[in-house]
Amino acid sequence: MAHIHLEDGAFTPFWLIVWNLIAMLLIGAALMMLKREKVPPSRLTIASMCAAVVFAVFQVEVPTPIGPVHMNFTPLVGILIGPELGAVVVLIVNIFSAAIGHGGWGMVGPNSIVGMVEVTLGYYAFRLLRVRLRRSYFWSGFGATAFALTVSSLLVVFIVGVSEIQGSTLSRTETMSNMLVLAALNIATGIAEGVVTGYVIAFLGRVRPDLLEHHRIPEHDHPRPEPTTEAG
Amino acid sequence: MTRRAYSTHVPDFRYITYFAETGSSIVHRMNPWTKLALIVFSVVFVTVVLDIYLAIALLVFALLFYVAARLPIKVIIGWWSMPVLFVVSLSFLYLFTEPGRTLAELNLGGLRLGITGAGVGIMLVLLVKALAVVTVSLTVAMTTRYNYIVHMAYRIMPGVLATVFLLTYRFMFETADEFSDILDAMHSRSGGLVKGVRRSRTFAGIFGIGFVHAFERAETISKAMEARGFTGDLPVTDRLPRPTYKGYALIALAVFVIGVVSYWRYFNINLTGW
Amino acid sequence: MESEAQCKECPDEGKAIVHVDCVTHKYPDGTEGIHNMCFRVFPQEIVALCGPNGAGKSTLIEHINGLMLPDVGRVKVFNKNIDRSNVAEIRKVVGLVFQDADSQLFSPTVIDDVMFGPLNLGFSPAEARKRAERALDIVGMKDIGKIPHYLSGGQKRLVAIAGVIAMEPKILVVDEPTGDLDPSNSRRIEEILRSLRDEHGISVVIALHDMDMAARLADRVCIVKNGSIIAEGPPREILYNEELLTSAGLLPPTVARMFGELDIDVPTDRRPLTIEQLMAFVTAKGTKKKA
Amino acid sequence: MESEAQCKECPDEGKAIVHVDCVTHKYPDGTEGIHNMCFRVFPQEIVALCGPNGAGKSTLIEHINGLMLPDVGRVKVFNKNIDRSNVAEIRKVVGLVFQDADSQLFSPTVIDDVMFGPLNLGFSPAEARKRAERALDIVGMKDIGKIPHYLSGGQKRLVAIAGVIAMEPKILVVDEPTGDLDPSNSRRIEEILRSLRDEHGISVVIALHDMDMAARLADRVCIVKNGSIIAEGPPREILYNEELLTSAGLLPPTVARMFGELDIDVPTDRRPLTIEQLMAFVTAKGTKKKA
Repeated sequence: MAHIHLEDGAFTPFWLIVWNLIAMLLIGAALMMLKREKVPPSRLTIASMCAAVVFAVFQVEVPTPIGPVHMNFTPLVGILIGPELGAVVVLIVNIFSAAIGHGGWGMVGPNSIVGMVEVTLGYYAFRLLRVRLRRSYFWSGFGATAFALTVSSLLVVFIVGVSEIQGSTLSRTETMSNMLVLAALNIATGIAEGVVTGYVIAFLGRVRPDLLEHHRIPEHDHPRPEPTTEAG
Repeated sequence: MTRRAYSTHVPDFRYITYFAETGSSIVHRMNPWTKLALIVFSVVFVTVVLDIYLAIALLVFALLFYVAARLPIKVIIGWWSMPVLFVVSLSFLYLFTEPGRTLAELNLGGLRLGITGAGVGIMLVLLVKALAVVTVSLTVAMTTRYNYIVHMAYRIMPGVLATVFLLTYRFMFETADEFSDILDAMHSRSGGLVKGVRRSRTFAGIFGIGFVHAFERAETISKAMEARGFTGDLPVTDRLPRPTYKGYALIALAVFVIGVVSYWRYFNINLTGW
Repeated sequence: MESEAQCKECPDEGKAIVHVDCVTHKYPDGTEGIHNMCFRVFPQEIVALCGPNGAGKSTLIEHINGLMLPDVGRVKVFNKNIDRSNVAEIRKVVGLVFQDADSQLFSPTVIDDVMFGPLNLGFSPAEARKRAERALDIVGMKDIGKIPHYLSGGQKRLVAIAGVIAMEPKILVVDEPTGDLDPSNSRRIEEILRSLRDEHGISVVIALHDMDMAARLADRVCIVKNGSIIAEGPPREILYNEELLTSAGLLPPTVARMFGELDIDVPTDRRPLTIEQLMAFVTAKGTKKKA
Repeated sequence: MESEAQCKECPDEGKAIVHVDCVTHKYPDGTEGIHNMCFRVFPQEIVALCGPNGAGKSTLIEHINGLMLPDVGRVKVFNKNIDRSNVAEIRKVVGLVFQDADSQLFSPTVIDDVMFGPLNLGFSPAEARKRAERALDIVGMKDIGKIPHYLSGGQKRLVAIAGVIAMEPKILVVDEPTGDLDPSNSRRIEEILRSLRDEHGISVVIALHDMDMAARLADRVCIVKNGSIIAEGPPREILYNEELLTSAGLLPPTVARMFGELDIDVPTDRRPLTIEQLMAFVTAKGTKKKA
């Protein structure tokens, strides 16, 4: 659950502008690619529903021994609808989250960067595992998600550490070491989310294989039968 | 009839639509562009300001704004639980690590942790700032009709983004219902998310089914929309006028305030001595 | 899609405004939604598609509106083949009301929702509003509160119907309109469909498994089973064929079952379809036997 | 919740296993789901809650299972007040089948789904599987394929019921079980509910707006309107009270309407509730008049 839960007023103006500008550039690139593709309305509807689900899941607290955490599902969204539409979804989810105080408005940019890293890594890692390495749905989903969320958790530490918390006298290294405690929790959650995502993908692979059509293993290329029992 | 909120700390999203479409307070009648400017103002304000008293001043302003919109106080307090949770959980470590006078000591099995005054200070400032901005943005959300939001979305965002934004807004209610239905069904069979975590397959099944249902719901809605001629852009019915001169005056005032507080911060002038 | 110039198995019927000719549609998972299906809609009629859950009613319905395109065969509406290029035009003529009313209301206020269709057809907001108000008037929901989420199931369904009527279609296709509604709302919807046929000249296609409703409402009944229409004809014929209905997983309407027990011999076209008609027989029987 | 020692308006009935005493529940937006409601469930009976959409049936039902707690008043199950501390225990005794079967099946396979409840109750996987198989047997779905998602609407409902039966509740609460089902599936569910009462001694609470089904199935009928029970009693009394039913937005069952037209005077307890019983009268009438 890599998400910077900082509210407005936490970052200095300089870094706020820097992160938001980077986010805008990335979103701009995603939108350009979408424009070239000419997305049909049905895909927009599905992307919107993904955004709504991610938003809903964001707000469901999962109790763990260390404290409540929430799931993310951004790598899953990346796997299902690709990094370009995934980037749009991430931005929209962050806008709505900001509107209800789940992270500040100024954090929409930094959080979108984190989310876009997750959808992109999720998508390509899944492709790699599934199409190239021919892992099962479960392991591909697990691996892609755990990897994407580990990277993004570290990215959160980096972003917060570099930007500093206004009013705090802690140095960057001290801030980062503070954040690393949280990152450890996030990575642990990320691995748990990997398991859940793995099952969700295995589930989708069985009930709605058409949703994963774009990750199909090319048939002419030495087909190997899907193991009959998914992990677990 | 509404359902319960499916999450313990987020009130029913329907409040937003309900209050926005049925209210007629002075804030409801305010030009939406002016209200949007107020959100921007409060975000910039809390970013520039470090002083807790100024942050409190903004919170007071935000609450007056909320009250002027004639929205129930109970609702905003419910919404506050989210930012409170996040600020506290994230700045929790600062309580102990921020250097300063120790206010109290916590003894955790031999590990002694001191809560410092500066640490408490940081947490309070972040909290007040967060509540102020959240109050302003929710007040705007709960007083602005959907049609105006459609218009504004298409004016400030690229088409694809605006469409996804607006459809997501619409689908939030669906997914909220979907998840509360599933969670209800689970609770009624003595299940719980804690038990679910131990049996990760069931736990995943709950999210998996939520996802599949959401997808299928999206497909149905998409069909229903296409059946009624939807081609990718939502129709915009109401055009928004520009803000009135009162609105411009308010925006100008906001800009002025930002100017003053920035000047204060970056040029170290003692304003309170005026 | 434009393979056969004339479908061999489906007879050509000049007067029909919808021709579904030998249509087969497979779902992505390989299951066949409908198979080699022939179906016609005539002007100003109410035709009921009756069949159990999963028989293929919804798949057929979505073909008439161009939401699905056939894998094999073709669909013609007003003598125009539906294909990817003209679905937009087809949807002006064929209105579709889905089973799940919840999924059809996507605007925050009722009037906005009903205006959605006309606006997409290119009407000005003012004209769209006029059409929406007219449609809400037809379904008797003119003075309804503003927010669809707060409507009851029945009201939602009525608004969903209004949303389609506002587009002023020539053909209205309705999927299971009363499944989850209480009787007074069901009756209201029946009346609305009748008035659309009689006063607005609209043809109505309605998917159903409530055979009592089919008996009260339909001018023609088609029995759908395993993706095909296995029988069709006037309700007095089809709905009295118990063997046919049970083989399709349906039950004859209550009236037909009771009339069967009465053991009266009448010509097909005098068989009762409503309780009132049935009671006339019961009373007459009493009287006759008394005499 | 534990305010009044004895609710004044609801009479104390010793034999009842569920007491809903003067319960009011307000939704967060201020609308009242139920108001000052009194409701009882007795051992081994089928009680039907009849009312139009939005009358408060679902709100009442969710109180019996502890999914909702009353704002005012109290709910007792087997003489135990439901409160936050004992909902888990209550749910062992009261099983709840929701209206929307889709949202109730969240496990990857049918058997997993049915085992979900028993596992939560702390049974070993082996015991849970045994219970699940028994429950699937009761609903006649033992040899069903594996993935709930691919089941038809009727099968999903049956699995949902099995999922609750597997917990071996003493009271089964079912919300609108047949709304979207075709007649053969509806009949099957009716039979299952009857056998649960007769063979397993379970009390069944069923929310309905299909009055024909209420007539066939219920031992007792409660009419729910605007969040209160406005009348209750044996079906032969309540379902023949046309004025009462129409005032609540319901229609008398077909059998009652037809019997009304027959104009025969019989004591209340001989009024027909099923088509078969009605036909006996029609035939008798013919015979009597002939004689």
